[in-house]
Amino acid sequence: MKKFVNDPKQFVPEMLEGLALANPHRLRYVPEHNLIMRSDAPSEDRVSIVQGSGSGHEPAHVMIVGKGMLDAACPGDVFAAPPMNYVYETAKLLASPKGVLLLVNNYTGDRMAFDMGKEMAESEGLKVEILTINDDVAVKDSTYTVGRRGVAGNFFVIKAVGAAAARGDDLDEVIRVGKKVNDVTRTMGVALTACTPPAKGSPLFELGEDEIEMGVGIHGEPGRERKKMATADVIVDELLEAVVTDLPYSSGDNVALMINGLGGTPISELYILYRRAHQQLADRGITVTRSYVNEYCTSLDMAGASLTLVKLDDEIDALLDAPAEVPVRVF
Amino acid sequence: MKKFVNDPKQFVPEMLEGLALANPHRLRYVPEHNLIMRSDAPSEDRVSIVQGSGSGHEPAHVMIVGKGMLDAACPGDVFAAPPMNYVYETAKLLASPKGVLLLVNNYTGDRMAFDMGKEMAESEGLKVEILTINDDVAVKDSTYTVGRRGVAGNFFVIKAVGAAAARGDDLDEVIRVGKKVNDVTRTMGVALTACTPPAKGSPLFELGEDEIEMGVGIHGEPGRERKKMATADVIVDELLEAVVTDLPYSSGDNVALMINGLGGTPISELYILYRRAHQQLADRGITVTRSYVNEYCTSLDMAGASLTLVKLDDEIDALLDAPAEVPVRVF
Amino acid sequence: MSSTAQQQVDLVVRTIAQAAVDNEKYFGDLDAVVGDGDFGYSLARGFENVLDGWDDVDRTDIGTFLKKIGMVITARIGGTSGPIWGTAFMRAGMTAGATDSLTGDQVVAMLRAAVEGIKARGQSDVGDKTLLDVLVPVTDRLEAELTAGTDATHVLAALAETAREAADATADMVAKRGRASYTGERSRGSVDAGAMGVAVIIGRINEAWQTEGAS
Amino acid sequence: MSSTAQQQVDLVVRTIAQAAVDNEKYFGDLDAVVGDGDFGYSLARGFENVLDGWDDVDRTDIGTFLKKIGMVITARIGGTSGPIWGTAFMRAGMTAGATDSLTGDQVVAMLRAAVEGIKARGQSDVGDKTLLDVLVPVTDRLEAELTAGTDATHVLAALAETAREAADATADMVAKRGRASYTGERSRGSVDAGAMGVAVIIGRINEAWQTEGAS
Ligand SMILES: Nc1ncnc2c1ncn2[C@@H]1O[C@H](COP(=O)(O)OP(=O)(O)O)[C@@H](O)[C@H]1O
Ligand SMILES: Nc1ncnc2c1ncn2[C@@H]1O[C@H](COP(=O)(O)OP(=O)(O)O)[C@@H](O)[C@H]1O
Ligand SMILES: [Mg+2]
Ligand SMILES: [Mg+2]
Ligand SMILES: [Mg+2]
Ligand SMILES: [Mg+2]
Repeated sequence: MKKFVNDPKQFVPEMLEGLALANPHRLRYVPEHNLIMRSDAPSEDRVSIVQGSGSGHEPAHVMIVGKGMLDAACPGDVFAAPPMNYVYETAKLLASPKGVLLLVNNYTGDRMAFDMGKEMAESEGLKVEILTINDDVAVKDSTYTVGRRGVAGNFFVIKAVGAAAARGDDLDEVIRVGKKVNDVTRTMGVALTACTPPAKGSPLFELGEDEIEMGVGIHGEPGRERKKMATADVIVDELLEAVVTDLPYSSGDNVALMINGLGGTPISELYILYRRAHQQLADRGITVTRSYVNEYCTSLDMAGASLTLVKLDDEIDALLDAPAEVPVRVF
Repeated sequence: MKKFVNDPKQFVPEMLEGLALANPHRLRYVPEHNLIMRSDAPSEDRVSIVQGSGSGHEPAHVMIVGKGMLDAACPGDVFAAPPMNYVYETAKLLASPKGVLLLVNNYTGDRMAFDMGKEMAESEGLKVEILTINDDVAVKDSTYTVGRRGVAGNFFVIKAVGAAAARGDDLDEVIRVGKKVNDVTRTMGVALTACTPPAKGSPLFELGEDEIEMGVGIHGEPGRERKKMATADVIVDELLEAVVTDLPYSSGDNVALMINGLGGTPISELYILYRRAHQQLADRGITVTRSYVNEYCTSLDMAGASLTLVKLDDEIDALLDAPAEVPVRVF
Repeated sequence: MSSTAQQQVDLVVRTIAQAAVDNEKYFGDLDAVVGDGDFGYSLARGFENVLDGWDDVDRTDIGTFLKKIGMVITARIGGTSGPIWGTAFMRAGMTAGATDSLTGDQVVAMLRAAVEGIKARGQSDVGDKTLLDVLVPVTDRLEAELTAGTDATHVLAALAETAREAADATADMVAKRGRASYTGERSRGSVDAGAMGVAVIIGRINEAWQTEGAS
Repeated sequence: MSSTAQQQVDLVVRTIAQAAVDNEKYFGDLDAVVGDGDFGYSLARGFENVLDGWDDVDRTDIGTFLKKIGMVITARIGGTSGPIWGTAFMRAGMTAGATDSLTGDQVVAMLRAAVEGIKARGQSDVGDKTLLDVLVPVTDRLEAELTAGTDATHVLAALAETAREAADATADMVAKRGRASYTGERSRGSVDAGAMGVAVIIGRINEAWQTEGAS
């Protein structure tokens, strides 16, 4: 394993400390609970927005804590949901009379930790709700499984509820908005290589020199199928077909298109994917009116990408357009 | 080679096309000359700022064309300086009565192409100047070599001259500002893995499983020495020692600190490097008042990072603080 | 048995904790096959915490002791395993209650309570390819051996055998819970990490019992 | 020679172009050792352009032809090689002038002009571990062989030999120009990509001449 790491057990705390040092005025780091929060949160006038999940998906979620986005992120270790206690302590620190909204990607561990943390916080009289995000079309939803995973599409839900909270919406309204965005958001990813968790020290799975994993999860979970490596255009077409036909998105729709890098793929390649997706959507009569090409929700150093569509209406468009200010930035 | 590529020869044009599709109102793409320019440039009231270099360093430079930064980027193929004709055509398209400033990283090929392009443009009466950037301390400067390379520090020069141009400064003044920033900017990089140029299809060099390359160039050129892999802190300390002692930066200085990812390293690891650098600078009495942690100048998919310091005074701080709006963004 | 019950519980819990720490890499590799590879890390970090605070855990009675252990685990282990394993210990402790001694029947009742707790917390059941597919047959075997009057040493050897067989058998199952479930049919062919983890741990308890527990 | 001079120039330039295209991978690998690996790609793309427009290049006279080739190269090849190789062809063309025939002395003068152009453009000289370290000894050898009255066929074989030896000898040098120069002492031990490129190309010209040029 060649990574910039000291003690793998300190990977997350050291990253959070670095983040806090780089953002002294905006962020507060609470080491006891692995917590990154806005230094001016909570506010009496605003629902507090909290996202929790395993680490290893940076910039999600600790690096999108800021005005118009998250009030706090409550990460666990790499790929592990945060322990219940962190959730509970975070809810307490972010308590606002308008309530706390916990955003959770749909994974068993995360849901259990947040359910338990919420119960504990409620037993102390706090107003807390949970909103689950599940945008991954790679996983077939059925009553026999735990349902679809939450992946890069969570960015749009966070952006929308962040904007709604910032303008002072009530908890119910913030939840309505978040559910609405989640309902029209779909994602599928592809891995070219496996990622290496620092504590494991070796790749999470093996992909042959000419193999790719279609529908991979953001924790390196296997996807729909292992395929032969193909050109960028062929890969985009397959991702797009799966995503478009799922909602479905139809001719006449306006959409946001996100090409999200999984950590090891340079932005140059992401734009090659973007090009094809934009063109193919146009051919289907679907117009991209908002575009997002960058890393949003990664899987450590995995080479790969995911494609997300959000069906837009005026309400969602305005929420996505609202200003925000977060640590992951160029300037 | 597993990359999102179609025809390797079309790597750069397809990337530029994707970039243009994602930024329809802000950017203009001129395929004949591989050119990305602000759709509202040139302006009579502003010096036009142009950066040219090989591709493969994205977001530099095509993705930082925008208000307050570049008016145009004139890229060559991957790692190859643009042909002289592109430079010449770009200078013509960006011609402003206030002049055109061509920013060039200090490499033989780039300097020759820009010198020739400038001569051709001048022979048609255009006002064109060149400013050379050379921030890499890994390369020992001497009269026997072509001097230091320009690497990630070019971001700060671009930001400063972009801000100066935006407020209407004359060409001489813009150049003064750019030189001033270049003079107080120093960088050194380290590679954990080699990068794979799409046209080559295999890694540019071989690094053993426990080897790293200290002082690597952004084109995969070998650096100061090949070393054994070490912890993040040990690596930072070595980069920092080389950079700090070079200018030198001294106790009492305020600096901007950039940890730049080389393409294959996730932002989580960059913050682990940032943490140590910030702390070690504090120990030396040097205060980080501006921080930059992201990918600015990459080397395709190379895993690695570079560390840049800029010594700040009020003038430079104000220029770096000025607003800008570029395609590489989160929102 | 009354004077040594807490010591025996100590031995069992300590062995579990030590096994979790010792097998960090192995458990992680098991989880990496169709999961996300963090099972070993999560368990090891959590039980490291248990060992670190070992001497200070409240030992007023066995019930309290187990509940406290469960709370440390829930508080410190992330992923799915924190809530699952923490709930198991807490439920076992609640069932044991304020006692200094344990009968075989009580141990069976404690295990049943742990199993019910996991099912409720994980919305899972036997056949979902989880650690339940080891815990339940092990509990059944314990009950049967006690009914048959087998002595403690042989009971534990029997449990270790059942656990290992049951863990191996998870290879034929399709995961319906946990991250492995996202892979559907592709989860078939490899054993469940949690199930094998429990089997390895029971094996270690058996060994420890043979050398120390019977004293 | 006058009726075939343009044909011979065509043969030489076409052979250079074809060699550049054919050796894309090899030249790239040479450049990857201490450079950035794009030498093969740059040269191949540029000379592909030359071949694509081959029939339409202005052949009013030899000087014009070579200058036009130089302009295509400069316009289309990026990196260091575009300016360097383009300048070389342009200077050779300027020295040839508006002529339909070429003497041996003229060819030497053209090569000297190309060398001076490269030196000026690259601020480089013999000993810097660049293609000059092949071009200059090759030109010297040409002059010597012409003085000795050697016939064209044997001259070319001699040049190919000199080129190869000179290219091999660059392995002992430390790069003072180009990207390889950043590595200082570490550039010693491997041949210069541009130097070896020129040697390979001269070898190809020699072969082509033996089969076609003498006709
Ligand atoms: N819903 C569930 N109910 C019971 N056990 C479960 C459940 N989900 C997962 N498990 C068990 O937990 C193990 C995985 O634990 P761990 O790796 O910590 O969780 P995660 O899936 O969050 O990474 C699985 O091998 C399985 O035995
Ligand atoms: N300043 C120079 N003068 C003459 N030749 C040079 C100079 N710099 C480099 N070269 C030659 O060019 C070759 C590299 O060409 P190329 O790979 O296209 O350039 P780059 O260094 O820009 O990637 C070197 O091997 C060397 O022979
Ligand atoms: Mg996990
Ligand atoms: Mg080059
Ligand atoms: Mg797991
Ligand atoms: Mg080169």
